[in-house]
Amino acid sequence: MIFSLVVQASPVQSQGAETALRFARALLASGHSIHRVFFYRDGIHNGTALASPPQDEANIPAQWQALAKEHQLDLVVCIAAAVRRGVMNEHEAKRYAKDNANLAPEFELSGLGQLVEACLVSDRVITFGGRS
Amino acid sequence: MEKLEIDGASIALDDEGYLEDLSQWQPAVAEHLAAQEGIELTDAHWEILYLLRDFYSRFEHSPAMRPLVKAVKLELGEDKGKSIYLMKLFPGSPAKLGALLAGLPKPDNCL
Amino acid sequence: MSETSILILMRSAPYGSSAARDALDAALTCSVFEAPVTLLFMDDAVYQLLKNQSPAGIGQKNLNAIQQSLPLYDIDRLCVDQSALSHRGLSEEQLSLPVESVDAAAIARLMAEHTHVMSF
Amino acid sequence: MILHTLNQAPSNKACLESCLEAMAPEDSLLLIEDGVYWLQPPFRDLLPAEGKLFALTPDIQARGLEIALEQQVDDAGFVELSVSHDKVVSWF
Repeated sequence: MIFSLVVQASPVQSQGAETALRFARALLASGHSIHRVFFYRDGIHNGTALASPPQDEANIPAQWQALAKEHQLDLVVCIAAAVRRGVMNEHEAKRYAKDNANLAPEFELSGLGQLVEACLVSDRVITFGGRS
Repeated sequence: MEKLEIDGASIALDDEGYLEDLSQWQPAVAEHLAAQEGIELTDAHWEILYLLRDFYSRFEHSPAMRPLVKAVKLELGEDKGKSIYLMKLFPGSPAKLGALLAGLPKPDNCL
Repeated sequence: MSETSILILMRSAPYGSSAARDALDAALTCSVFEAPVTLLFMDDAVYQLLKNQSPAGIGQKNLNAIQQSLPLYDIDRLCVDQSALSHRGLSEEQLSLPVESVDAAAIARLMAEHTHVMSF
Repeated sequence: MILHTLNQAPSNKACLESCLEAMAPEDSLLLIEDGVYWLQPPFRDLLPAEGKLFALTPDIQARGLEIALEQQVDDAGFVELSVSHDKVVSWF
């Protein structure tokens, strides 16, 4: 079955991103495919390359990166939500004349259209939210 | 960053050509920007540009193509409310190019 | 089901969080992709539809303005949880757009009818 | 037939109430994250009957809850539920 996940929860302040990550692993382990993981709202913070929790705590953004590498996942971060919050790749950093980019290379910035497209092609679309 | 000089005023554009400060828009700005795109603005262009500005003032965002076509159809009739008509006036992406010339933000919900 | 339809489920009041704006942006994008979309307002989301909003003083865009453009995006079906309205002492006349009032059974039907339900 | 997931603790009663309002008789409820606290005795009567009620084991264990619920599921069980139901609706 084809799944897409929508992550609205930020990686540290709520549990939702970790739940989504575990669900994604379980999906892949049961032989299902993940068409896309779409990060929206504060969920875009999962895409940062700079998350640095203490070494004995989970690093959720790094775990997404590892999972994406292992399974060639399409991790899409909503560009409008990300740029508003100061998460951007080299291209956007240049466009907005910022000194640095901070989106991890395993993630791609794209529009909300990618969320709708994911709905059109997936058998299940599952949202992982944090409050407000 | 690119700048337009019009009547002594310096108008900053972002790297896609949209105005940095939307309040600086005036018809001469549209003419300059259109000339850069190789377009000479006619009455047919202007009625769309003013419709876009009216859309923005009512709905607080720049329309995507689909609502633009529908708004044109409602305001200016069936003949003009077609994407082919708008494509002739504003080649490429009428929603994006129209917003640029009308001094509006780049539409959010484009493909 | 031949056509993929999307139900956008909203439960948050406007302005205090970005939920309302973010949900509307998703809805408008559905329309751009020509996916039929229905909006369902539950809980505090019914406050999103109140008339006479004027958020300039808090530096936000007017949600009423974006809502008025929904017909141009062919988003014509706005469903409001009847019990959420009545709990808050509101009536349909206080809302900015015509809505379809729905009860529990109708909400369950909406969820069953659409291909996907996206929560905000 | 829909799988509803709910991640809010009992202090957010409106979230559960709206979820229950939207549930059809054939639907199921999966409690995740702070939603598992609803399984504590004072709240239990508000929930759907066993058979339609599931909870995520890692979240129950994490919170030190002792809960007698037959249908506890692990992550793979969550996946199975999302496959066996037509769609998933998230309440948060």
